[in-house]
Amino acid sequence: MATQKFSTLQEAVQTLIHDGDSVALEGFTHLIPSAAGHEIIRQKKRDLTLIRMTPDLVYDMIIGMGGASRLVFSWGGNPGVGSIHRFRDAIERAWPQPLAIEEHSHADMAARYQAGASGLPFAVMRGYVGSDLPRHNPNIRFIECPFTGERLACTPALNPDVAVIHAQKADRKGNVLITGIVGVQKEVVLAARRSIVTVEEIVDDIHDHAQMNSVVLPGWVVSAVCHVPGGAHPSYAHGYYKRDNAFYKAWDAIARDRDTFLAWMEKHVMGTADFAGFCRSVAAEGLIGTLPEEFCR
Amino acid sequence: MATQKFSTLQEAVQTLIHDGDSVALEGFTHLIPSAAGHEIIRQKKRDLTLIRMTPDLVYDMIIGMGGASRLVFSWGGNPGVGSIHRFRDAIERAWPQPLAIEEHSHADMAARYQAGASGLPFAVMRGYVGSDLPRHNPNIRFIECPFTGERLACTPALNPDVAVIHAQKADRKGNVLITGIVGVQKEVVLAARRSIVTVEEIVDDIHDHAQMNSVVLPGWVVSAVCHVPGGAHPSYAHGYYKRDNAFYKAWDAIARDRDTFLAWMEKHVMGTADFAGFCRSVAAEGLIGTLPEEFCR
Amino acid sequence: MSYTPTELMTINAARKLSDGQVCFVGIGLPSAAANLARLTHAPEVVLIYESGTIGARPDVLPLSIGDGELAEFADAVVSVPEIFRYWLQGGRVDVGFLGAAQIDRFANINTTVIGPYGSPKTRLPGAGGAPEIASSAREVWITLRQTRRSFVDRLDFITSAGFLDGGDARKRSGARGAGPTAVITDLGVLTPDPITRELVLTAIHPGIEVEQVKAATGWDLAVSPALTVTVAPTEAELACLRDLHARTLRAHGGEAGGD
Amino acid sequence: MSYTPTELMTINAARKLSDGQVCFVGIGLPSAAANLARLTHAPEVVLIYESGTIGARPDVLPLSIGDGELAEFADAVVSVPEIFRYWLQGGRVDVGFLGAAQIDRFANINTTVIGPYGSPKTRLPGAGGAPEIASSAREVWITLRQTRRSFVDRLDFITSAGFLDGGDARKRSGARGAGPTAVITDLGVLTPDPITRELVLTAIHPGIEVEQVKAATGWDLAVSPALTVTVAPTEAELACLRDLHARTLRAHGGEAGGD
Repeated sequence: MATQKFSTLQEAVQTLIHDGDSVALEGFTHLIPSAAGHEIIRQKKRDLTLIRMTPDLVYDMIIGMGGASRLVFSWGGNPGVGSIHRFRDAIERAWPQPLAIEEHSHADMAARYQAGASGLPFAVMRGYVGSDLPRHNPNIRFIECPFTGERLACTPALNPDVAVIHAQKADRKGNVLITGIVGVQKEVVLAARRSIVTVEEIVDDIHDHAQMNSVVLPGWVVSAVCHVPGGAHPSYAHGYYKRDNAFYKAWDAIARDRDTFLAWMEKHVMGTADFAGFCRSVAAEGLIGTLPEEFCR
Repeated sequence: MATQKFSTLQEAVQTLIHDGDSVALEGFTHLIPSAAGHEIIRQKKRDLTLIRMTPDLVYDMIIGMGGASRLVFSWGGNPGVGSIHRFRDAIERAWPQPLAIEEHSHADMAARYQAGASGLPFAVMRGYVGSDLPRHNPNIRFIECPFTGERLACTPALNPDVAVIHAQKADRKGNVLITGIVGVQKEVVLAARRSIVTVEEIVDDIHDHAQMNSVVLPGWVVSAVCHVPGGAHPSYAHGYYKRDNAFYKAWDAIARDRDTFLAWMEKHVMGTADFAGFCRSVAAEGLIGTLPEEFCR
Repeated sequence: MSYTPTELMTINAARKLSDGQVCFVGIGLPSAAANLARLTHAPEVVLIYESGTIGARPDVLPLSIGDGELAEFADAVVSVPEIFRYWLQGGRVDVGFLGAAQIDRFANINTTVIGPYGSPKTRLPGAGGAPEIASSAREVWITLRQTRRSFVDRLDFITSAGFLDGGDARKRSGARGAGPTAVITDLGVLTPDPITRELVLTAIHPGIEVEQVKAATGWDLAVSPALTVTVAPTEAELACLRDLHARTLRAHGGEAGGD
Repeated sequence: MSYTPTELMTINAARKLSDGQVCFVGIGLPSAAANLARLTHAPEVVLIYESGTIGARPDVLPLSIGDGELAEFADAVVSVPEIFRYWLQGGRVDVGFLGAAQIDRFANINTTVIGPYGSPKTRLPGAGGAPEIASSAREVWITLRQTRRSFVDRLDFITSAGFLDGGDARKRSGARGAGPTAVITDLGVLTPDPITRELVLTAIHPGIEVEQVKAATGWDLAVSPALTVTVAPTEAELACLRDLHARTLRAHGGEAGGD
């Protein structure tokens, strides 16, 4: 039963993500599933509703390549660098196609995933006080506490069709271990109908690596586990490789111009078969700074 | 700043728990703060509202000694053994005084602590469907989801005046490490106005013992840390000593009869100065089975 | 090979669990049965205890719902709020396996009080996790000894919903899941009638008479025309269960767990 | 010793933090200032980042809000839902320390959009954690460079509440906490008038002229009659900040963090 979970990333994306799906690639700065994002682009998935607290490079790529018709998010930028230009171009000038947006705050997105993971239809929070966001988002409403009469914000639970995360380790039964900044990795998988987990390493038994209260996702809640070493680059995987800050900076120039962006994507993503190919391709241009060398040969 | 946190259990109970307070001693089977319960009895605290998911021996003692006027709970029994007789005697026959009860389910109590820790006035859950509990508890109400119209249960947040927990380790800054079955230990401390943590061991620096994602309560959220080795007995402290099942069984006979109970409490709790004294006293009758010998001499 | 009524009940309850099912386990008899299943035909059954242990594999039976043994060999140990929110309410549980003090003809459960709530004749422990297990798990199994005191026509207090007033009452209540699909006792197995949802005796243990079961039931118990007899415990099942109890007894210093 | 406007701003922001305060830190300038405070006069300041790191003690400045450096030396690393629920919304934060793209005369913050929301002139990154930091922390400090483009009379979009329309508008809104009690810029420090809640220039950095500040403000900036001049950065402060930036630059392979 458990061993059927393992597949290549190609197969997992093919089988589990369909045109028109709502898809959440999560990872809060740490463990961003970049390799899975590339594969979604290679397979030309279309009309996706992309969900993510912090759309950054991975969504800039998908949006710029025309894969998304809608974006649900709370902060869209290139952390420490500036704007993400494909995201801006889509919102400001509808290129390459219009992108509908649904915008929340971080606290709210996290609460919405929690509600989704908890089988609740909505999340309650103290939020958006005085903010203009509720004026532009009909999914932000307000209710009264039945005990105190206080006014609280509420929003619908997030239950993506597919959750995609990257993690450090999985074992042969598909149990997944996440360490360090864990973000909303657990919540998004539990909230989603299907899930893909890419991992740095497959180990024999997760119990040899996990402490009693470690963040572990049992294999039976995960749809597919794919072994993709380096798959979070240019984000990082604690204990494996560091954040590739130079790559984030370089992205600014790559994505600023439509043609430069398209040419770069054609060459390094569409023109490669998988993430290892991508790594070799960009490494040849000196663009990968933090991945162990064996991924780039 | 941080070092002022450390005190004897006597001082902590004296300073932080007042007559009439709502007090939550938590620990889900594991890490039950028994020594703190004894000290509350020794100091003859009165008119307490006791809050606890699983009132067992520790609350049977306080209730039987007349310390409580109200109990908020979800399951009251002697796990694996049967009834807790002082609890029953108080509810069924108002001895030694009437005990008002407010009764919830486990899922609800846990959600109420979460709401309390989260600064929310109420908790929402799918709960109590078809149950008679809401008929007898005006604090269980129902609301409609503003998005789907579904009917959901809601209850007020729990914010005890004082939380009391037991944990494995604290360091010199008062940072607390909890491992194993963590129950609602974190939530109750964060939900409460004040908190007392008894620990097995004081270590130099918690970072030498905690993993990155361990359950750690920073010292600045805790009011008092007291070094009370063995202080969870007859419950257990993972990594230190096992649950004393024989003691739980013995309690059935001790507490069944009012006079036997009172005589036992007078001798072993009121007649001893502290938890170490209690241990020596009951050990002399062969009643302690799991604590390391040094606590019983 | 001879066996006790409790062994019979435990083994029959254990047989119901399939490999790979996710079971939210109550302490006592359900825990003994679930672990017996895990140690026999269902090695990959996922046992969740409300103390926060997911995929527990205790070597001996826990005496309490939060024994260290449960945490030691679990796939994950999470907080109690999380276990109820993400795992039970999240809809991840196939089977809720409960004990009970009393049940009625519609498999509603009372673990709260006998007599009026405000002036009880007998105060029972209370709800614990049961109300939400009963309404969130895909189905519920109940195991308890069958007597006129425990199988009553009408409960003084419904703690956890079975089929409420029968018929489609449960469905209308908003409870998720199919509700109690089996009640396994020391005398036989009761299952709800598909229409009325009244518990019907559908299987009887070897050597037990129907009249005996009726006499141990506080209402006029219907008997299925297709009544079957359960298979007697096998030697392997008995040996495994007795080993488990013996290990438990040794580990707990004379206290048998799970019963 | 000479210093840059950014150093001036960072050092003045750092000075505001007291030892033992709990500070929810935004990335960039707030993070640089908070860590400078920790490395100088406030070693026991508690830094919380929205990535879930509590009591972070980064040796170099993080470039992103979730750098591994933040987790490595933290007292606790919790999930993102937990950091917002238990720690921020739970009311445990003394100071929310924010950057901003734009603020207005009542210290409201815009990080969402310039121009109409539906057809933006410039799309900014969005809210992130700020709306709830601004309404949940006991007080809020904002740090940004002062220009007519960033200090505007009226925002196109209020992302995070300052004093809204001024007066008691914030109080009436249900926001907890005192709101923005200080705006630290490269030219001086602005604080809200106790009655109108309009930002007033209450301190000016050494060598800066009042007219210069007024010229960099998009509304008719009021100047406090008790205007003070801030103390120039000390050698120790500058040395510590430059060390921090140099370490950061080395660690990030040429990328300066926190700016």
